[in-house]
Amino acid sequence: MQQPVPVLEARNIDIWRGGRCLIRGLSFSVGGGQLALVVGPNGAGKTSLLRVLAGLAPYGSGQVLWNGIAVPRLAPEQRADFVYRGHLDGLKKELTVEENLSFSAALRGQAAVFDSLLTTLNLNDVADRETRFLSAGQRRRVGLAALKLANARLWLLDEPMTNLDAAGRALVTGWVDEHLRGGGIAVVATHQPEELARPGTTLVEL
Amino acid sequence: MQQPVPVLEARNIDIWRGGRCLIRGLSFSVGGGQLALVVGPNGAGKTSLLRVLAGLAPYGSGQVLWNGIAVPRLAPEQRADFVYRGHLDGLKKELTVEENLSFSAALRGQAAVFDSLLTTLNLNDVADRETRFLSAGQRRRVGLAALKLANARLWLLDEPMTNLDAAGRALVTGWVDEHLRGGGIAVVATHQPEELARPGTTLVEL
Amino acid sequence: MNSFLIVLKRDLKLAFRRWSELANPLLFFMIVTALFPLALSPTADELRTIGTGILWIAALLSSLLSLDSLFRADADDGSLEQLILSPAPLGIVVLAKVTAHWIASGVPLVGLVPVVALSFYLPVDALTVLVAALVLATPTISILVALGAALTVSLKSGGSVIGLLILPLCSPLLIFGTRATDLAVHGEATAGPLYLLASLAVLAVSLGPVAIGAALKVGME
Amino acid sequence: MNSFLIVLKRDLKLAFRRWSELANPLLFFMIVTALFPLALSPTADELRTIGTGILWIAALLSSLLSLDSLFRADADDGSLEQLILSPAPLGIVVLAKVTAHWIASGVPLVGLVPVVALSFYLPVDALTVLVAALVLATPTISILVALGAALTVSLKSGGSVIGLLILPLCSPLLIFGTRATDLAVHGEATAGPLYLLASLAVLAVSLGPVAIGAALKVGME
Amino acid sequence: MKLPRWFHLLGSSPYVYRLAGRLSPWLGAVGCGLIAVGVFWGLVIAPPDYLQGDASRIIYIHPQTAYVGMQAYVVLAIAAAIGFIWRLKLAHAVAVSAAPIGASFTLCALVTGSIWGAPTWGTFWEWTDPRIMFELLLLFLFLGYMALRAAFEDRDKADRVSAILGVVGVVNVPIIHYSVLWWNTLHQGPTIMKFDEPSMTTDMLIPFLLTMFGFMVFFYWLLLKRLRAEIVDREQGTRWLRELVTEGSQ
Ligand code: HEM
Ligand SMILES: Nc1ncnc2c1ncn2[C@@H]1O[C@H](COP(=O)(O)OP(=O)(O)OP(=O)(O)O)[C@@H](O)[C@H]1O
Ligand SMILES: Nc1ncnc2c1ncn2[C@@H]1O[C@H](COP(=O)(O)OP(=O)(O)OP(=O)(O)O)[C@@H](O)[C@H]1O
Ligand SMILES: [Mg+2]
Ligand SMILES: [Mg+2]
Repeated sequence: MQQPVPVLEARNIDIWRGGRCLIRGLSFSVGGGQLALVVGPNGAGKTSLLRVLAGLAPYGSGQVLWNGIAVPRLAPEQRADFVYRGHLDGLKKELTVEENLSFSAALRGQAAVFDSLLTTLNLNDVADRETRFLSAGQRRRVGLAALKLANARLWLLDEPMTNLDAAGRALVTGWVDEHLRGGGIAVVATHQPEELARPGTTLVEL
Repeated sequence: MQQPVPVLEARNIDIWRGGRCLIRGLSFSVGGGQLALVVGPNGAGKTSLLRVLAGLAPYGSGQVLWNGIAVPRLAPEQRADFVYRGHLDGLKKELTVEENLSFSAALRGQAAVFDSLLTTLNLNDVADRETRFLSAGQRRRVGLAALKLANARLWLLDEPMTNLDAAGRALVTGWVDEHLRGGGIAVVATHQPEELARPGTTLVEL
Repeated sequence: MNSFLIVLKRDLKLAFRRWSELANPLLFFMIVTALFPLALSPTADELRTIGTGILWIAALLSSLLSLDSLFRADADDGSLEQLILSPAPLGIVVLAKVTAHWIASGVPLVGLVPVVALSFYLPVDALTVLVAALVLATPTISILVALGAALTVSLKSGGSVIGLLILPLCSPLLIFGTRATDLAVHGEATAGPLYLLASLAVLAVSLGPVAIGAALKVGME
Repeated sequence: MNSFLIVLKRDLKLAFRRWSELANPLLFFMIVTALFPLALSPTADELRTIGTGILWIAALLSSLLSLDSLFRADADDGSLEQLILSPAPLGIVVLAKVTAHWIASGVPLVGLVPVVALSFYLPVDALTVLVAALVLATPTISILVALGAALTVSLKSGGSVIGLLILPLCSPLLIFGTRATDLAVHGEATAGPLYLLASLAVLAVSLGPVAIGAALKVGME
Repeated sequence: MKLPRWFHLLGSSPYVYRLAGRLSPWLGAVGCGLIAVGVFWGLVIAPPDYLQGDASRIIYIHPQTAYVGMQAYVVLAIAAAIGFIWRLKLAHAVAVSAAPIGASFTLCALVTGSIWGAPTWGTFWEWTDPRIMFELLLLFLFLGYMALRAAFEDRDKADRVSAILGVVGVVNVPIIHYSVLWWNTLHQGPTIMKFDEPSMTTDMLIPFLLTMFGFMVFFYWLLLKRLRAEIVDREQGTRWLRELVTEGSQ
């Protein structure tokens, strides 16, 4: 039941956190090749929204649909379409960069070929260092590598530019472009939309 | 033995991390009312440098002097001149925002009057929420409040703009201005120097 | 199945990377069992009588040690989120993690216990039963421990609640384990309690992972 | 002095905020002491003979429980950095933290032990000595525990092997403590071991904090 | 999935609240009545047991409390499962209200049991007796369920997490029931709850059954009363509740 063009759709959803309704009746939809930027002040609910879209958190009313299927009810293999990178980088401190990457790739049934990737991310000389010894930005870069390796169709990114230097930010912008050109979808929470915005971007303001 | 104009000075210091020499023979000095921006790609050694300046990490050769005294040998009360905010926000998850702030203020012998502060930081309605329930940016804002409360003369800030929305970033810029105008010193590691740079800024490139 | 192996490999690697954490339960076990003769200074047959009990309690406690850290670490660094989101079915992932925990903590224990048992003057021919009982009991303990850890993973401080939930659930294992060992020491038939332990293990391993997975999912919300 | 109170207040607040972590050692203590009769099913005077030993071991173990969490939490969320950088002298800060740890874990234990002791049929007039011995021993234990925690704080993996190596250091306390209690049970003079415990406590409290502070500073580099 | 209408009705708090309000007095009356009659019959009319003498008269309390305690856990587990699967807050409310009642019944079973044990087995307590162990475990499960709930600030989360514990724990119930058959225990086997001829004289059987059903109804009465309190607690500030309070009707 997969459509030619994938669609992520939110039909007026409410999101509650700690007994307060953060987001009420939010609706939007992004299709293949489209980018949605989630913007809003600190504490507006961007992270909460992304977690809901990823199926990590429950939502009050309404529906979140991926190709017409409610997200919480997606079959495991359908979850392979998703990749979510949040505030936490999800790396094991005691494993080296390579071990971390090959694990996350293997778990998604992807081949773990990332030498060129590490080069572009300028991580070559730390490839076999335990990630707890990495600098903040290097850790973010490893996270980005995992994102790339997943080659999923839907990217859910929470402030991907955090801790990155100019080169890193440019890289992310380039990747998003590429991903969209390849018919992928990206939902990105950011405080600097100008870095990613382009004509045809859906702006989700909270 | 305090001079009218405080000075932080690095005389060609080497910094080693994990057996590699990150920074070799670095020298610079910032005096009252001056700003030093530490810039460089991910993994260049900005955090390491700041930790050295704060006296948290040892350095190979050379000297780091605060008003002529080697930093590691500062007397406790002289350490009161310093405040360091790193990648970690140093908040207790189980304590509320107010409890965290009044503790860090009290520890530095400062009065804990922060109502207006919380208002400017737009933290009023989360003031008595445990910080583990805060959003990333709200947590950073609490860290900034602690910075302000410390009213120290030397600010060592590691990417203070992280996770902050536009308003928050503007606030930080304003605070730095104010601090410098008051004769304070600020050493800030950042990936977006344009946000803080001003004429007379010392640029420490790694 | 494949994802089972992947997660298992990763967790084992982690366990052996943090060798210290791996050695932790063993060390704890040895020290506890060592402290008793120290504190009680019992005679040989006193020791023999209380020995089995001490062995089992020490084994139980030492496998409870690693309890809090079982999912907490993954939850704190965000890799639990990634595991939940991964296409691999969560039950499998959990089973793999628990298996790893068992291999890393349970198996060495099973290897160590007979040695200590001998130092407690337990008869040699009781050892096989002791080991068998441990092999049957430890998986259940691991599952229960994991369940407790999962139920409390979202509480920033899991500790006591888990202890509260899990130790009572473990007490039958303790009782029937010691029962079997005692019977063996006195050279009587031990089938009864062993069967019981086995059935409990089957029950735990078959039902546990799904429940644990559900608990983790709710916990991460 | 002032900063001592500030840190003490904060840590106590934390301890009582996470009531579970606070209850943890107590619960552990109760459960351990409960498990023994369960596993050994001893007679009254058997229980009396092994009772003191069990009490002391349980007390020791339960105060070791909080070992890992003593500085680890502060190290992970960066507040240890802030403490080290604060104008307050580090020795004082450490002393405050350890005191808080003692108040939160040691004192309730001291309150709980006599109850359990009675359920172990210990004579009532031995209780005062038991409590006195505990009051003298627990501070030393807390200091040693803190030292272990400080030494291992830089091992990110939270492995507390070195920490557990502190346990042997605690064994003298165990020995003299049980000794005093046993003497009291048999109605003999208990001054000797008590003096020893007292002097050990003085030693630990006077030298400990500085060493711990140094360990922490090195650990955070 | 598609659910029948009554299911949705049972999902609406006001409906259930009123229904419970209407039912509970009847249940209360019937339950207490049955118990009173049964106990009177058992203690006064029925003859003492030829083996155990008057000690056996505790048979009109102990099995009932024990059985109802187990039943309470089953109710808890089923409610918790429904609440978890269909996200039905009311089901969770039922589970929550069942816990303390079940705990107290189980405690009664343990106490009366050990009281009964003193004369018949010559001991109050036998650590290695499976039935006693697992019954004790049942008590701990109830307590653990409540403790776990207490540890969460967010009620919704507390519901869903504790539900899992509740469902998992239900395996303990059949274990308790069949423990007497599976392992040789001091405890005597099924006397009533077995399908062939009950091994008990009718003049003991009748009061036994009377009290048994009495205690069951009594349990549901308590359950409804707690459920209403729980609903009020959960629905604070909702319109129907405010109207209810203002109009002051039940
Ligand atoms: C602490 C000790 C005891 C505990 C924990 C205990 C527990 C229980 C439990 C859980 C049941 C319900 C079983 C079921 O419905 O499947 C039960 C039933 C019963 N108990 Fe006990 N019991 C104890 C002691 C005794 C003693 C000492 C006697 C009498 C010698 C006794 C006689 C009975 C009888 C006659 C039943 C009804 C059996 C049936 O119809 O299934 N119990 N007990
Ligand atoms: N404990 C350590 N052991 C080994 N290498 C380390 C250790 N700590 C840091 N490093 C290395 O030192 C380099 C500098 O780290 P540092 O955190 O100072 O970089 P940074 O400039 O702050 O980078 P970022 O902009 O990403 O924050 C990195 O390459 C890192 O891998
Ligand atoms: N578990 C919780 N309990 C109570 N309140 C919560 C909880 N989680 C989040 N919140 C609140 O919900 C709001 C939204 O949080 P969220 O992290 O989604 O914001 P955000 O848009 O990501 O902010 P930022 O830009 O700082 O990342 C915040 O005000 C936060 O305090
Ligand atoms: Mg966010
Ligand atoms: Mg850095």
